[in-house]
Amino acid sequence: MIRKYLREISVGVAYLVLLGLLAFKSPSFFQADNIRQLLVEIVPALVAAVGMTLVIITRQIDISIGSVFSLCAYIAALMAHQGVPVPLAFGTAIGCGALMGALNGLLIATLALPSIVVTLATMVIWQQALAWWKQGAPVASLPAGFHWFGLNQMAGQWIEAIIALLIFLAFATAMRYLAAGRAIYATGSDYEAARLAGIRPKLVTFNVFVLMGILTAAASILNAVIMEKVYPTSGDKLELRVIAAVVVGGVAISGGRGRLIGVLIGVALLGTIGRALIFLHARSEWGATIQGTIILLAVSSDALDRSRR
Amino acid sequence: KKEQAATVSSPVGKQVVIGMVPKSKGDEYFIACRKGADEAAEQLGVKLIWDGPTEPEAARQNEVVDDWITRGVDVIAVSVENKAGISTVLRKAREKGIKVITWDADSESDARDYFINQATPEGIGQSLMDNAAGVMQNKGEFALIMASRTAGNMIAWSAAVKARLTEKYPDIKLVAEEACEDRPILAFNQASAIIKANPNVKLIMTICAPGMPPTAEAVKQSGRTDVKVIGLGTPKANATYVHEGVTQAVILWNSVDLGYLTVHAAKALAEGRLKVGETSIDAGRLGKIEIKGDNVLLGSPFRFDKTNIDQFNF
Amino acid sequence: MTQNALNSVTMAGGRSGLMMRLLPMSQQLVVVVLLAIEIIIFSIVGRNFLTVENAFEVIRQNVEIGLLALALTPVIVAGGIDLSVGSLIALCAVVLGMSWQDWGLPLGVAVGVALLIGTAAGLLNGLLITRLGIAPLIVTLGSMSLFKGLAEGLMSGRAPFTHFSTWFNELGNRYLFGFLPEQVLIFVVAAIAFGLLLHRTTIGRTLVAIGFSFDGARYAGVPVCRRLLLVYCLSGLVAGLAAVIYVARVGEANAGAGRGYELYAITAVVLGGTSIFGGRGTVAGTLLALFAIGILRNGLRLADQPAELAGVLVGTLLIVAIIGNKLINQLTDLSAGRTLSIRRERGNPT
Amino acid sequence: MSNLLKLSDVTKSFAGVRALRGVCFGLSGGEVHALIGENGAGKSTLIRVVTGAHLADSGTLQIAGQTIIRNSPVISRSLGVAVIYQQPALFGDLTVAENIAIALEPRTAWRAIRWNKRRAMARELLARVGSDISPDAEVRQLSMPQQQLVEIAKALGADARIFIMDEPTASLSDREVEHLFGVIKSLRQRDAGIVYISHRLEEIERIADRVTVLRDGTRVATHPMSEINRAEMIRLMVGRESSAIFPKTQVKPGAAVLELQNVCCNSTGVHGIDLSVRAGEIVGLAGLVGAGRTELARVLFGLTPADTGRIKIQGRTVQIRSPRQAIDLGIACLPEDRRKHGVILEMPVAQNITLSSLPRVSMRGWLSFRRERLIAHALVDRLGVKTASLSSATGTLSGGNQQKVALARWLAIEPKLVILDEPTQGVDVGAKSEIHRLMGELAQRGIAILMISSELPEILGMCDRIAVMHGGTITSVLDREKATQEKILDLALGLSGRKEAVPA
Ligand SMILES: Nc1ncnc2c1ncn2[C@@H]1O[C@H](COP(=O)(O)OP(=O)(O)OP(=O)(O)O)[C@@H](O)[C@H]1O
Ligand SMILES: Nc1ncnc2c1ncn2[C@@H]1O[C@H](COP(=O)(O)OP(=O)(O)OP(=O)(O)O)[C@@H](O)[C@H]1O
Ligand SMILES: [Mg+2]
Ligand SMILES: [Mg+2]
Repeated sequence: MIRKYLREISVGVAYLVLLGLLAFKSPSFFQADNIRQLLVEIVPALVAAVGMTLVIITRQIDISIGSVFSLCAYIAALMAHQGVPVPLAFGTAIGCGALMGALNGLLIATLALPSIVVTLATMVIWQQALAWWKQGAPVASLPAGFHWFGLNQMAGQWIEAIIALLIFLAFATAMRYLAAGRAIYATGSDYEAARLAGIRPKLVTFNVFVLMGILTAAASILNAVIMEKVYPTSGDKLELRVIAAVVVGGVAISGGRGRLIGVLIGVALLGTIGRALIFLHARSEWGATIQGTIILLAVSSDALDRSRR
Repeated sequence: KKEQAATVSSPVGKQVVIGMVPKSKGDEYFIACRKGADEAAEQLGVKLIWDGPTEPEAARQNEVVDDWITRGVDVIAVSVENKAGISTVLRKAREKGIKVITWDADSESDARDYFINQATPEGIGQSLMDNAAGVMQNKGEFALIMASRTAGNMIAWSAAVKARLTEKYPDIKLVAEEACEDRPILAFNQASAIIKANPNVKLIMTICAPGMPPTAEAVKQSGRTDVKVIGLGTPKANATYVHEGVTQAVILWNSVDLGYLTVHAAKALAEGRLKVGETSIDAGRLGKIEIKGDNVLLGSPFRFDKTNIDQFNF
Repeated sequence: MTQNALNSVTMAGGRSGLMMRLLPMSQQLVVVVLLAIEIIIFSIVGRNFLTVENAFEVIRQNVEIGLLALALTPVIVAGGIDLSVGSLIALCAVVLGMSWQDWGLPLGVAVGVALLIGTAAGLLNGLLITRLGIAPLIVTLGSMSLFKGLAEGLMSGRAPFTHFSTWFNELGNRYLFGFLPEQVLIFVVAAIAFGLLLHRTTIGRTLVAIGFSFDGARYAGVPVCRRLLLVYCLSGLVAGLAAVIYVARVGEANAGAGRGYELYAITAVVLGGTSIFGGRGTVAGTLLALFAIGILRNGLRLADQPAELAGVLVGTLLIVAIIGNKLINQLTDLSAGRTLSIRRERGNPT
Repeated sequence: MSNLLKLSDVTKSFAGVRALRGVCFGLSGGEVHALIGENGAGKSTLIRVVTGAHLADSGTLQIAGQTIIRNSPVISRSLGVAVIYQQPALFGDLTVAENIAIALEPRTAWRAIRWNKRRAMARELLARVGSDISPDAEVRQLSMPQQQLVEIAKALGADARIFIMDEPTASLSDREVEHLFGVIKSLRQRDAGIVYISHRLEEIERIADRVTVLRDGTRVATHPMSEINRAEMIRLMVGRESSAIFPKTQVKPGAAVLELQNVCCNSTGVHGIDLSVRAGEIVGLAGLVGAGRTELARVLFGLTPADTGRIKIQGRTVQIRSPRQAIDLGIACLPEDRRKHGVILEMPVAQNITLSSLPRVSMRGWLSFRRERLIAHALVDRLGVKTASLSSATGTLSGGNQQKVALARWLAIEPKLVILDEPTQGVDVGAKSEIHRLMGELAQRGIAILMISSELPEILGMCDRIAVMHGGTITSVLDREKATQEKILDLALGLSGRKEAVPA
C-alpha cells in the first residue's frame, strides 16, 4: 500500500516540510488573501497538468501546450476587445484549443507519428505565428465581463479555484471509475493489446489530445482573467513546468501508470516554491536550482523503490 | 550582379537600406521605437529592415548583423543587448564599409560611427533611484523587479540603481530583488508576493517594460494604497495606473522619437551628410538635434506622470 | 535444408537487402529534396545567398547548435534524450568566465575547466539514468533547470564576463585564408568523429542495439550502463565545447548563453531522420537537417523576411519531413502493422 | 452437433508474405479441433482472421451461423468467440483483475467501474485454471507462464461457445497443462468448440477430435484424430519424412566445466544450489513453473549476480557480475523470451548474430563489415536459418528462425558452457529437431550444455542427467537411466525428493 503510493507520500511530505518551514519562518504566508493569490497562481498550471497527465498516461507527450495556451488566451482577448460577448469569446478560445489539439491528435493517432516530434513542430509554429501576427502587442482595454469574469476580485479568485478543483475532481474520478478513463490507461500500457480488446486506441489517443487542447485553453482563460491585459507570451515555457509537475507527481513517462492526486501535489509543490522563496527572503536567483533539485530528488525516490523490489 | 539584385528588390533604384535591430521583438518599448522608425522611413523613402531576436539572447543579435553584412545594407542600427558581444561583429560590418549606428544602448565606441544617446545606464539608474527616493521621501523599504538576470543592459541598469542607492540614500533599503524573465504574469505574481512578504515595503521599481503594468496591477489588487510603483515603461501601457495613483512615474524617453531620430541619422550618415565634427543634425519633425562628439543627444530620460502622460500615444 | 538456406541468402539478398539499407535513409532523402528546394528559392530571392562567404557564414552561425546536434545523435540513437545541453552551455560559459576572471586561471586552463564541468554534468545525467533507471527525458528535464539555476546563481546579477584575450575571441571570429572560420574546422572534426563513432565502431553498433532494445542488448552482453554513461558524458563534454566556442564568438559569458538551444538541436536531429524511439539514425542526416534549418533562417533574412517566418517554416519543415518519411515507409515492404507490432515488444517512445 | 465456425477459402497476405491461401476450416460444438503446422504456416494468422485481429483479403467467414462482412475483435466477441493469443495480449501496467475485466466487460465508455466486482470475478476465474495469482498483482510482474494463465482465465470468463487457443501451453509446465486439459474437457461437455494450436503433438493426440494441418498457408489435410498418427501428422506438416525427434548422441563426458556450490541469490529466491555440468554433457533442468529455473540461469549469466556460494568455471573460482563477464568466461545463455531478449527484432540478421562477439568482427574497435558478413553467413548456413538476406530485419523471420538466429549469436562466441532456456518453446517439429541435432553436435565438440525445458519428453530424450528444481533449489539430480516422467513430476511437485535432496 505504502509502496503503491510512495511517490504521492514522499512528494506530499516534501510539500508539508516546505509549508512547515514557511509557518515557522514567515507565518504571514498563510494570510487568507495570500493563499488566494497562491491558488490563482497555481490554478492554470493545474488544469493544464490534468490534460498532460492524460497525454502522458497514453504514452504520448505534448510540448505544444505553451503555444496553444498563449494563442487561445490571445484570441479570446482579441474577440472580447472587438466587442464579442465575453462568454462567446471564451467559448471560441476553447474551440480553438480543441482544434489545435485535434490537429496534434490527427497527426499522432492516425498517421502514427511520434508525438514529441509532432508537438515540437506545432509548438514552434503556433508560437512564431503569433509573434509574427501581432509582434507581441498585448490586448488592453478589455470589457468589464473579462477581468475576473466580471466579478469582484475575491469572488473571482474563489471562482478560479473552484473551477479548477471541479475539473480536477471530475477527471480524477473519471480516470479511476469510468471505463473511458481506464481505456486511456489501457491504451498507454499496451497499444496492440488495447486494439485486440476492442478498445479503439487511435480514437482514444485522438480524444486525449483534443482534451489536452480544451484543458489548455481553459487554463489559459483562467490565467487571462487575472490581469487587465492579455499578453501573447502568457504560455512561455508552460510545457516544461507542467511536464515537470506531472512527473514529479509520479506519472510514468512510459505510459499506463500514474494518478492525478499525485499530479495535484506535484503542481502545488513546484507552484509554491517561487512564492515561498520570496517569503523566506531567499536569494531568488537560486530558484531554478531548487526546482531542478526537487524534480531530480522526487523522481529518484521511486527509482530507489524499484531497486528495492 | 549586386546592382541587379538591388534593382530587383527595389525598383526605385539606389535606395538607402537601413537594418535596424531591437534588443527583443515584441517588447512594447521597441514596438514604440519601430513606430517612429517606420514613420521616418516613410518620409525619407528609405528601405527599413526591422529584425531581431524574439527572445533576449546575445548570439541572436550577432547573427542578424552577420547576415545583413552578407546581404549588404547601407546602415546597421543596433539597440545593443550585449556590449562586448555585438562589438566584434559591428567592427566587422565597418570593415566591410557599412555604416554603424547604435541606439538605445551603446556598444564599445570604436565599433560604431554614432550613438543615438537617449540615456546612459548611469543616467537611467540615477533618475530611477532619484524618483523612487522622491516618492519614498528618502526613507523606507523598496523592492526591485528586473526583466532578466542575464541580459547585459539589465545588469548594468540594476547596478546603476544600487550604486546611486548606496551613494545617496542611506535610509532606503532594497528588500527584495526578482527577475520576471520579461514575462508579465511572473512580474504580477512576484509583485503580489513581495507586497505580502514585506509588509512595510513602500515602493516597487520595475525595470521591464512588459513587467510594469502587471506590477501596478498586482499592487492595485493587493488594495495597498500606500505601495507605489515606478519603473521603465511606455506611457500608454501605464496611463491608467498612473491616473489611479498606483504608478507614480514612468521613466522613459520618447521612444517613438528615438526610432524616428535613428532613421534620420542613419540616412544622413549613409549619404555622407553626417560627417565627423558635425554639431547638429536636422531630424524632420524633431527639428535640430544636438550632437556631442559621436553622440546624437535625444535628451535625458523623461518622466511621465499624471500631468503629461496622456500627451503620448505609444 | 542447409542447402536451400544457402540459396535463399544468396538469391533473395539483393532487393530486400538494398531496401533495408535505404529504409532508414528515407527521411534523409526527403530532407535533401527540401534542402534543394530551399537553395533554389533563396538563390533567386535572397541577396548574395549563393556565395562561398555566405555558405561558411551559415555553418559558422550554427556551429554551437550543430555540435549539440552531433552529440545528441548518439544519445537519441541509444534511445535517450538530453534536454539539459542548452542550460549546460550557460553553466559552462559562466564557469569559464569565473575561473578565468575570478580565480585568475590562465584562459587555456579555464577552457579546460569548462569542458570538465560539462563532462561532469553529463556524467551526473548518465548516472541518474543508468544507476537509478529514471527516464532520460525526466532526468534531463530536471538537470536542465538545475544547470540553468546554477549558472544564474553564480552570476547573481553581476555583469557578464567580457574582454577575453584576443586569441580566444579570434577562435570564434577569425577566418583562415580569409574565408574559413576557425570554429568550422572544429565542427568538421567533431562531425567526422561522431560519424565514425556511430557508424564504424563497435561502440556505435552497441548504441544502436541499446536503442532498439535495452533488454535485448543487455542479454547480448552489451555493457549497457557504460555505453549510456559514455554518450551522456560526451554530450556534456560537447556542450562544454559549444559553450567555449559560443563565448569566443559572442565575446562574453553569462547565464543567458545558449537558452533554447536544446530544442533547435533536437529539431535538427529528428528532422535528420533519427528515430526518437532510438535505434535508427545517422550523423549525415543530422548534418543535412542542420543545414536545412540554418539555410532557411539565413536565406529568409537575406530576403528581408522576419525571423518569425523562419520559425513557422522550420516547424512546417519538420512535419512535412516526418510525414513524407511515413509515406515512403508505407510504400516499402514494412507495413504499418508490422512495424507497430514489433514496436510493441520494445520500451516506451519518450 | 451445431456448426460454430465456418471459413471457406480465406486468403490473407501481408505486404509480400502470402500467409493464407484459400483455407477452409470448420468447428462444431463439443469438439476440439487441432490446428498444426510449422512456424509461419499460418495458424496464428488464421485464428487472427477469425477473431478480427486481421481482416481477410478474400473468402467468407461464418461465426455461429452468421456470415461476417467486416470482422473486428468486438464483433467476434459478441458472437461468442474467446481467444488466447500466442503472444499474451495483456496490459503490463494494469492489475490482473483489470486485465481480465477489460476483456469481459461491455465496450461502452460511459460505464462505472466496480472494482470489488472485478476482483471477485478474477479470483473465481483464476481458481478455475488452478492458479492463486493475486487479482491485484500487476501483470508485468508476473512470469511468462503466469501471464499465460491469466490469458486462459480471461478466455474462460467470456461466456463463449468458441474457444481459440494459440499455443496456450507453450510456456506451461505439465501441472498447469493438466489443469488446462481438465478445463477443456468440461468446456467440451458444455458443447463448446475449441480450436487448439500447439507444436506439442502428444498434446494433440491426447485431446484433439479432429486435426487440420496447414503448410505454407494452405490446408493440406483435415482428419479425425482416430485416423491419423504422429508420424503422419509430422509428414503432413513438414511435407517430407522427418528425422526422429530427440536424436540423443552418446558422448563421454569430460572434466567439469561448471561447478556450483551452495549458490544463493536472495533477490530471486534461488538458494542452496549445488550442481556440476561436465564437458560434452547435457544436463536438464526440470521443474514446475516458478521453480526458479530461469532465475538460476539469470544468476549464472550475471544478470542477477549470486550473493553467496561458489561458482567454478573449469576449476577456477569466478565472480559473475554481468553478462559481459559471463561471456568472457565462455558462458552463453539463450533466454526464455525470444522476442524481448533473444534477438533484437529491428536489427538485421547479421548484426544480431555478431552482437555478442563484436571483438571478432572488429580491429581495435573498428568494425569490419566483411568479417561480419562472413561469420554471419557461415552460421546462417550451419543452422539453416530461413531468411531473405543477412540484412533483413530479424523480426521478419518466423519465430523458429528467430530462435535459430538467437542460437547463432551464441555459437559465434565459441562458448564452453551453453545455457538453453526453453530452447524449443513454440518452435515447430522441423526447427525443433534441428535444434536438438545442433545440441548433440555441440555436446560432441565438448561443450557443456544446461537445458531448461518444461517439456518432459524433451528433457528425458536429450539429457544425460536431470536436475529437478522445486521452490528455488535443486531437490535432486537423476541419471538418464533412473529418470521417469512420474519420478520427475513427484520431485517437481515437492512430494518426494526431500530425503535424496543434496544437502545445502
Ligand atoms: N502482421 C504480419 N505482418 C506481416 N507478415 C505476417 C504478419 N503476421 C504473420 N505474418 C506472416 O504470415 C505467415 C504466417 O504467420 P503465422 O503467425 O500465422 O504463422 P504460425 O502458423 O502462427 O507460426 P507459429 O507456429 O510460429 O505461430 C508468416 O510467414 C509470417 O511471416
Ligand atoms: N507483427 C508481425 N508482423 C509480421 N510478421 C509477424 C508478426 N508477428 C508474427 N509474425 C510472423 O508470424 C510468424 C509466426 O510468428 P509468431 O510470433 O506467431 O510465432 P513466434 O512466437 O514468433 O515463434 P514461433 O514462430 O516459433 O511460434 C513468423 O514468421 C513471424 O515473423
Ligand atoms: Mg502462431
Ligand atoms: Mg508463433
